[in-house]
Amino acid sequence: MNLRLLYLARLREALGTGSESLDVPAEVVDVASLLAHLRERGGIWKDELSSGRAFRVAVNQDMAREGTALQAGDEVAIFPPVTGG
Amino acid sequence: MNLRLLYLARLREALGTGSESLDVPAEVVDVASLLAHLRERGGIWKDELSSGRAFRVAVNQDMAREGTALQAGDEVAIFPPVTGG
Amino acid sequence: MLRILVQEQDFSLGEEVARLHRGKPQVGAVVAFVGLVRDLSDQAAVSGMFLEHYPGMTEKSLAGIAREAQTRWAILGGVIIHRIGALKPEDQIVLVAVSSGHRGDAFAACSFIMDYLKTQAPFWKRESTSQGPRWVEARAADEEAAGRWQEAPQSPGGTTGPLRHSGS
Amino acid sequence: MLRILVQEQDFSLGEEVARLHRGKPQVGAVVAFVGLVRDLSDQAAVSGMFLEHYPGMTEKSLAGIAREAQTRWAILGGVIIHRIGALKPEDQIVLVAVSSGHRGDAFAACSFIMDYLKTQAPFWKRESTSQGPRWVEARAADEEAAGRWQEAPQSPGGTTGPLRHSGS
Repeated sequence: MNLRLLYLARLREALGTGSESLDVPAEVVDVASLLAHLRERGGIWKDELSSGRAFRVAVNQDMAREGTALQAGDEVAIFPPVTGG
Repeated sequence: MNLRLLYLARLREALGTGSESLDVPAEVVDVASLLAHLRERGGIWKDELSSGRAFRVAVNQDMAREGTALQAGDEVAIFPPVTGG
Repeated sequence: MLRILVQEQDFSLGEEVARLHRGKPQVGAVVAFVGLVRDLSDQAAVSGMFLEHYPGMTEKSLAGIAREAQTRWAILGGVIIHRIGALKPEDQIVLVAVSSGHRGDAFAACSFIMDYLKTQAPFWKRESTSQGPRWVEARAADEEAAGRWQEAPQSPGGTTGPLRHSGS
Repeated sequence: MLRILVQEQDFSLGEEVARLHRGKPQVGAVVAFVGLVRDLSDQAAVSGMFLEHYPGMTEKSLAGIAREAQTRWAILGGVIIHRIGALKPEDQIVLVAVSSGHRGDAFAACSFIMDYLKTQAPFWKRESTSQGPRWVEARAADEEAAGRWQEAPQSPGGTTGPLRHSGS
């Protein structure tokens, strides 16, 4: 299935990209498996998206958890903990 | 000794007076004994200043307790619980 | 030192809060409370009210409340304005605003000042209602709200400060 | 429904708060929070900052926070304004104001909204400092502040609401 991925703030700069359209393999069914898939890219992707790093994921503009299911066409945003206010 | 007494808000209306200069007998040494002395006037004084009624006492513009000592020349204000804000 | 005013005239929230942070780049947070005259009180329609106070004690009492807040929280500035005299529904009654580096101190101090003002500052409201004039009665909820600060872990002092009076 | 704005331009605290109580005699209390850019952050001088956000999610997130506050407290009205783009020290960043019949609901709701906004709304600050540009890091204290509302007795819901996200 195809997902629209967004990278925001410090993560956009670290990963060197703000967005991409990605066809993911069948084993990507939720946020956790998407993150595992992205970490397979190695390098900065493996570092920034490792479980020890602080980041947040939103699916279709709602805060998500590792178990949040993904469907074709979803917008998945990955970003650092927020610092507004 | 001589005290200046003030009655405020609803208590001023109930007691029918806003202030008085009062020479008190020797047994009046603190707020509790002053209140006992005023209750001896009977009638509305006994009613309004009975221990079951809600009122507050300030001595020289500071909130006081029953045991707060009194000295000649003190300003003693008696008033209902406050309702500002 | 907090700015303290007891006055008949109205106040401007915008101007008072701007005064707390204009030219003060160390201020990161301002919390402000505005109290207003409502048109309904204990099921009775209110057409107006008169705010009486105890002139000799009012500023002294508010200054004591402000001083206590300053000992408890890291406050950079603040203002307390309480109106007296004749007021009508929708009129502003009281403003408490506190500035600080971070929001936690500002929220706590502003809320603390209001709770203590409600139980310690010598103001009394007399309402003109559809059932005639009447003195507003103190609410037990206000005593409870003020009481909770005595158990607050932020409190550096004991439980019998000069601001607390348990009745005569 | 609370008024929610995400905008580059500045706002007027006085006008926004007046809008909450003008012509509304049932309002007895307004609590307002204003957040400002400080000139010092983690020991570094700050000359300015840029506020980035996630356009698709920002209003949705703020609306969710406002809705949650409305289910928990008796709110009569409110406003959330968050600025984006380039800001400098002393500039206003955020306004949260809540009106209610009594002060307890207004204080709690305003404080709750700020705590959740700080941890849930997709804004990020990038500061220009004397040590170069840097992204502001999230503070553990903000997570803790938001977490305390889950144990609050006022909470009608469970502990796993949609607003809380414990990390990925």
